[in-house]
Amino acid sequence: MSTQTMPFAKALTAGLRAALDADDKALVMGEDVGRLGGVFRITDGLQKDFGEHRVVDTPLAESGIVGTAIGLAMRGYRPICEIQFDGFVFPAYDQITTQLAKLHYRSRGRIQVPVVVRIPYGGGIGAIEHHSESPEALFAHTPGLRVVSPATPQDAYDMIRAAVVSPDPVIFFEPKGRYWSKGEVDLDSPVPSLDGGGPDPLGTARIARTGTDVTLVAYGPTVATALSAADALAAEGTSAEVVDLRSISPLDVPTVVDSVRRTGRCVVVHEAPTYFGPGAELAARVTEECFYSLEAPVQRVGGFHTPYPVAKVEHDYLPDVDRVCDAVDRALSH
Amino acid sequence: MSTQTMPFAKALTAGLRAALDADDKALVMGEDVGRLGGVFRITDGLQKDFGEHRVVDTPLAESGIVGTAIGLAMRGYRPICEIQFDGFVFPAYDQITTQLAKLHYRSRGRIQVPVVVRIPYGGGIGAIEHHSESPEALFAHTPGLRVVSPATPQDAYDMIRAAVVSPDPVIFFEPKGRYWSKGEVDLDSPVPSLDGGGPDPLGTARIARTGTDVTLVAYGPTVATALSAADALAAEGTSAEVVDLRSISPLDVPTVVDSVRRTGRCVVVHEAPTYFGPGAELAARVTEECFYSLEAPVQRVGGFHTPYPVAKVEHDYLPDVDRVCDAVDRALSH
Amino acid sequence: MLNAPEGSDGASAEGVPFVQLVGPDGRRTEGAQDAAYRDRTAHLGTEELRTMYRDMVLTRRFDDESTALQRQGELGLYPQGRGQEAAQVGSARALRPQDFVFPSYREHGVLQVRGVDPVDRLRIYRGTEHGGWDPADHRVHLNTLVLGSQTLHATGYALGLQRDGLVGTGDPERDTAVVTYFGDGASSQGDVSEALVFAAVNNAPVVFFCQNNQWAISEPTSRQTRVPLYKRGEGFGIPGVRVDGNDVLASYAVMTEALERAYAGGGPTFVEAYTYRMGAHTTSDDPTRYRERAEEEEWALRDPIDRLAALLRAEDRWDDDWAAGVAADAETLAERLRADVRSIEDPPSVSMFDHVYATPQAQVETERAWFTTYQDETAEAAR
Amino acid sequence: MLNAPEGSDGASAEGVPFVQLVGPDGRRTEGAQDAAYRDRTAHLGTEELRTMYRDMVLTRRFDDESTALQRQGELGLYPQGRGQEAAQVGSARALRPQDFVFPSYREHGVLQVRGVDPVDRLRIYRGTEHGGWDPADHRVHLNTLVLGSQTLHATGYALGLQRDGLVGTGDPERDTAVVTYFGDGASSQGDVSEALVFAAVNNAPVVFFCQNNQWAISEPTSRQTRVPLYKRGEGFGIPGVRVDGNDVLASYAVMTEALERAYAGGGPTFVEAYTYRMGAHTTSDDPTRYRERAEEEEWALRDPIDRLAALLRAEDRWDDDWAAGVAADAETLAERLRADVRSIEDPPSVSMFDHVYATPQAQVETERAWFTTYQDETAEAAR
Ligand SMILES: Cc1ncc(C[n+]2csc(CCOP(=O)(O)OP(=O)(O)O)c2C)c(N)n1
Ligand SMILES: Cc1ncc(C[n+]2csc(CCOP(=O)(O)OP(=O)(O)O)c2C)c(N)n1
Ligand SMILES: [Mg+2]
Ligand SMILES: [Mg+2]
Repeated sequence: MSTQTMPFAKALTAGLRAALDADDKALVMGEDVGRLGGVFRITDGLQKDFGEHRVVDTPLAESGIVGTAIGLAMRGYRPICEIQFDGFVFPAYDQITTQLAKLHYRSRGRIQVPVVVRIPYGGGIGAIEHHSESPEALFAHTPGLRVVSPATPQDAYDMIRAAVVSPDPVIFFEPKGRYWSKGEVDLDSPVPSLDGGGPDPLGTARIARTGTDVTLVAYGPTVATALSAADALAAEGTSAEVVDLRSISPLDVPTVVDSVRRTGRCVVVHEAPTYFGPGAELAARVTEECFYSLEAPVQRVGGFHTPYPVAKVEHDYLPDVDRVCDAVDRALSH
Repeated sequence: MSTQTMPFAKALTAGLRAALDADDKALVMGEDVGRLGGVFRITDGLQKDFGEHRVVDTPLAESGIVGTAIGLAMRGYRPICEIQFDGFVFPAYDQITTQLAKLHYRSRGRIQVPVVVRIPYGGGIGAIEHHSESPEALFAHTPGLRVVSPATPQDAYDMIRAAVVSPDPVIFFEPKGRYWSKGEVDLDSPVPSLDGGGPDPLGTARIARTGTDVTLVAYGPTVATALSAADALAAEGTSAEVVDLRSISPLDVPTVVDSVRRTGRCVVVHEAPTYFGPGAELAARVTEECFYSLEAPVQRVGGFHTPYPVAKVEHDYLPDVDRVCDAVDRALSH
Repeated sequence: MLNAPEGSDGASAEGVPFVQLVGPDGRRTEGAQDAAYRDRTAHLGTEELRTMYRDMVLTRRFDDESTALQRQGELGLYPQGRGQEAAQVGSARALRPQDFVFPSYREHGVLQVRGVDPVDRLRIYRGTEHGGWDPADHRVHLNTLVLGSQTLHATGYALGLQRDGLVGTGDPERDTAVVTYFGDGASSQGDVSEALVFAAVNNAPVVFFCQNNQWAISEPTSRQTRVPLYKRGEGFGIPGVRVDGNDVLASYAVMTEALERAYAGGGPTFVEAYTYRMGAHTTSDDPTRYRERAEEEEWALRDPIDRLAALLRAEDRWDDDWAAGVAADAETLAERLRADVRSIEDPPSVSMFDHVYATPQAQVETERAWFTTYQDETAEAAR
Repeated sequence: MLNAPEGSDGASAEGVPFVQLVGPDGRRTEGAQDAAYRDRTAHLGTEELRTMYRDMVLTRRFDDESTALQRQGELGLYPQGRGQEAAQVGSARALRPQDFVFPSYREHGVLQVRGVDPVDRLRIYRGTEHGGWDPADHRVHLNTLVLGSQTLHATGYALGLQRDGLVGTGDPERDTAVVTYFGDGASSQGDVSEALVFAAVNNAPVVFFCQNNQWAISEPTSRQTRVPLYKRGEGFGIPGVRVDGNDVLASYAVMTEALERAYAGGGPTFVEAYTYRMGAHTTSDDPTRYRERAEEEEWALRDPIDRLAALLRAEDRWDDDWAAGVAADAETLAERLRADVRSIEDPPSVSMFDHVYATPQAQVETERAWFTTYQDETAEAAR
């Protein structure tokens, strides 16, 4: 077993490399993904090793990137598109929403469009406008897309490979604030099987920490926040379970519900604005299925109903340990 | 008082006419809005009366329509853009999300972009793909936009005028399936005041029918469905209150909460897919604020997690009286 | 060369030249400027010309019958192609079997030539499918309704062909190209320009076939461009040509040139087929609200089918028995449509949950299960 | 005319002509082809040339000081404009006060000429504002970071000018134009093409000023286009011109021509300023990963400030006292930046709720109230 400690970013690179190795129809495309290796260096070295036809610097046009990826997919390729930053996915929103998400349905299964759209997302990196957003809810509402976000280097490595072999389009949100955080990665872990037999490899949540008093639900960048909060809460005598969703569409409802039925309380944590955000769907669903076991309404900790603010105040916009603990207090005081 | 009975569509036309009359900076722009009067004839006769510079047939490019409208707004105009059908707003999604919604914030209030984007939406008209969708949640999650949908001819007339005078961008969803339904319209009703003193004219819900056993929350096309359901429920001895939200962003939470505290039960009805849909935010919010008065979890009746299906099955996709009553039964049986 | 009818397109009515091989009177043109295109049709004998004629007649019959079916309530909507048969049939007849087509929604003539089943073509308008056929069968993608989107898919597909080594081999069985159809209105969409960027930069084997039928619903082409559309590609590095889209031979010839370029690795071409939408935009449209009868009448004189018939007659390639056979085929097509469209069954409602994903997906399965139970209970209750 | 440095732009390196009035050696060119442009600069005397020189020197000093401030941790990021001063200053000096500018994000020279306060220009990079100044003050819109979006805003604004009767009056105090700046990379965005469509069809008074600085981060211009970018507008009906963007006089001259056309109601112009990004894309970028030192060195010989200095010297317009004054002004600017940028205060967190809407909005007010209480309680608890 070749387990190594590596940063999240390098685990993604390794996953992409493995995907390109495993299937010569897989290709990486986007702005600056070639020689530069992407502005975050996630595709570092790939063009050198796989060539310009497998790792493609495209014109600067996101609709064109996703639109041509769809055509390539129809021709049997497996394009992995990189969107440079969260805020720049919107020019591609039409192609993603009206074409990518719908072609399998429109064709009654005759056309598969196994396109992966990688989006570095989330804040906390002191960036300028459009570089810190969390638009995942805007994709999860659209049927036909799978929307996922890994939180650990191992999941980064596993999930990117699963996304590439998925016959369905996957919107792959990468918590850019976690790119430099390290973890163990087993590079020999098998590519998740998509035969439909076992659990959905892209749609299964993970219990990141067990607990008994409250369930913290998080994904991507906020899993670390939830885990830190759980530490803080433990110090105060509260035992928090942390669920790492991994998938936002679909939600692994059974895992969450099972946890909440045990703890009786639920706090959802994400960076996206709370209003009409992922926590709303979770709260609605959890309440529906745990109505008689819930001791308090599901609490949501997320971004505010403001555009992502300037860097100097983002620490107060983003959910942090204090705000999670505050929400837990609210849940406990009910 | 000049109250007239007229179809919803004509009330909109009258509202647009009044807006153009009241402010010569207001202008209508979009595809086929001129001589043709739009494919739904909402702008019928306006170009003839106000001229080609006030009612403008644009090139066929939605990003261009909204993008140039932003520029016109910066120059002091009040553009009212027509998107031909719900499914064709996506090419404009980037301009709406990254520019229109954010310019006021970006400029710290120095730039106002009073653009109205009119979108005929919703299903039930036997149309082909892209012509029956309900994408309102995809706008409500974006801070900076107001998102509204009238359900009656009077509200169509009042709200379109309020939208045009609003200094904030308004995404104006028109329930196209209701275009031909008639109602009384007082053409002398005052343009709602936006001085910030009274209730928010674009953000205030309306009790469409009072009741005591359950609150049905609806907006746009489903208000009529909810009212019919209330009739059917009344026949069975259940008294349903119907709240017509009118505004999706912001939600008039106090009105909904006040109703649910009285009835103890809540069913939300919309055509948009339920998953990550408007009902999720409502359910989360209502549960939070009515935790101890809710007798049952908030029930959601909406579209499914499928692309809008083919016309021949849309009757089973769309919420109808039976499904609303079924949800009420579920709520009552808790 | 023929000037475009006056007033139909302000920007380009005044003497913009186009490739024309057969005049409205059915006589072959003789201008030296089109000699190279003329050569491209030299091999087309009576049989080939008759095939094109038949394609066009069947396309129009399909059009008329579909319109009638819509009027009878059998279809929800239908977008007529009348007037554009030559542009569509001529260009499609130039394709090789292995070429791939990305249509918009009015390409009935292209679908006819490619062999897409006529009943399948109407499923979308009957409201029983969003697609209707298997794109692999005839190498014709489904209709794309979000205007311009398909031009990027076509370009991407062409990039795939390049990667597959199917460009510039010199082998006519292998070299493959893509053609995408779109309208004058769609040309304004950002996606079309982005497709030109991607295609040009990569020298992709794709033909951008723009049917300028003078109207985008109620908007004349002058609302989309102030210079003739065939120039659109130039600033991207893509050569352009305007062809008389009501001349099936010219459409064929121009397309063979564009395809040759693509096959050989010479990259994309932008073709503007200058033609006319003789009917309404769709069966829901009322063109009297925005255009003059006189314009329609002027263009009626350029009817592409009449023109080819005149050519066949003028060159003694016409034969009444053969023509009667074509008419009979058209009648058979119409009968088939009348019978089979009516008998397309409504899909079961539960099928709306099929194919949202290629793999099982929890949310869909939860809702499908709920719906199935709900439907059963409702049926039970109704009993 | 000068050929572009070889290898810097595969598509256009080979002898594509551009307007050039001053060669890299600082001598005026004499070719007849540029005579009309030469005339446009004939009135520029020593004072005007010195003003431009000063603009460019101050712009570069702003650039260097901002880069230093970023290195010192005072700014989060900074995109250098080094090398593009002539294109920016020359074009901006051609503007009338009433004209309106829609920049991208690298237009430090334009902002300098328009008088936008240098400290205000850095608020965005310090992370205290998304904007920084009042667009009405100097008629310069805020930076737009979503590439290409601003070209549509500029076009819309120009449509507003038309409606306001500020085009074609012949009155230099009234006639007004818009200029929008964008890069070679941004030219690929659908929005830019749509802006060309809207501007052309409406004959809008807008200049599309594309700074081709050879790179879009790591991608050379050849990844965006296979023909020189100045041709991009032609297929939309917009005349184009390539100018030596390292020649401040040529940039000025070409811009006056484009503006005159706009003022007179002649519609849009597409200007490609052929220049070079001498620095990194931003302070986060490492150009050694993707481009050759040799290329940078070759372009260093074309430094626009050196060129203008050489011209001033060659024509005896140079004066050491004056030059010392410029240097002192630059030093003052730098000092001001060092002091005032450091003292820009962080906004209070609660200000993030301001200006989401122009009118009170329930969701924002609810969250603001919650946040205020939460903050107070947290502060309380910490006490
Ligand atoms: C993105 C988008 N916007 C609007 C529409 C609505 N629409 C359907 S057809 C049409 C006109 C298209 O004109 P053109 O491209 O010239 O094609 P034609 O109908 O003439 O064949 C419009 C506006 C659409 N289908 N897609
Ligand atoms: C829509 C969009 N996509 C991607 C980016 C990220 N990005 C910022 S600058 C840049 C390169 C721009 O190149 P160019 O237009 O040539 O301008 P330059 O930086 O050379 O001045 C990229 C890709 C962006 N800002 N907006
Ligand atoms: Mg057309
Ligand atoms: Mg550049």
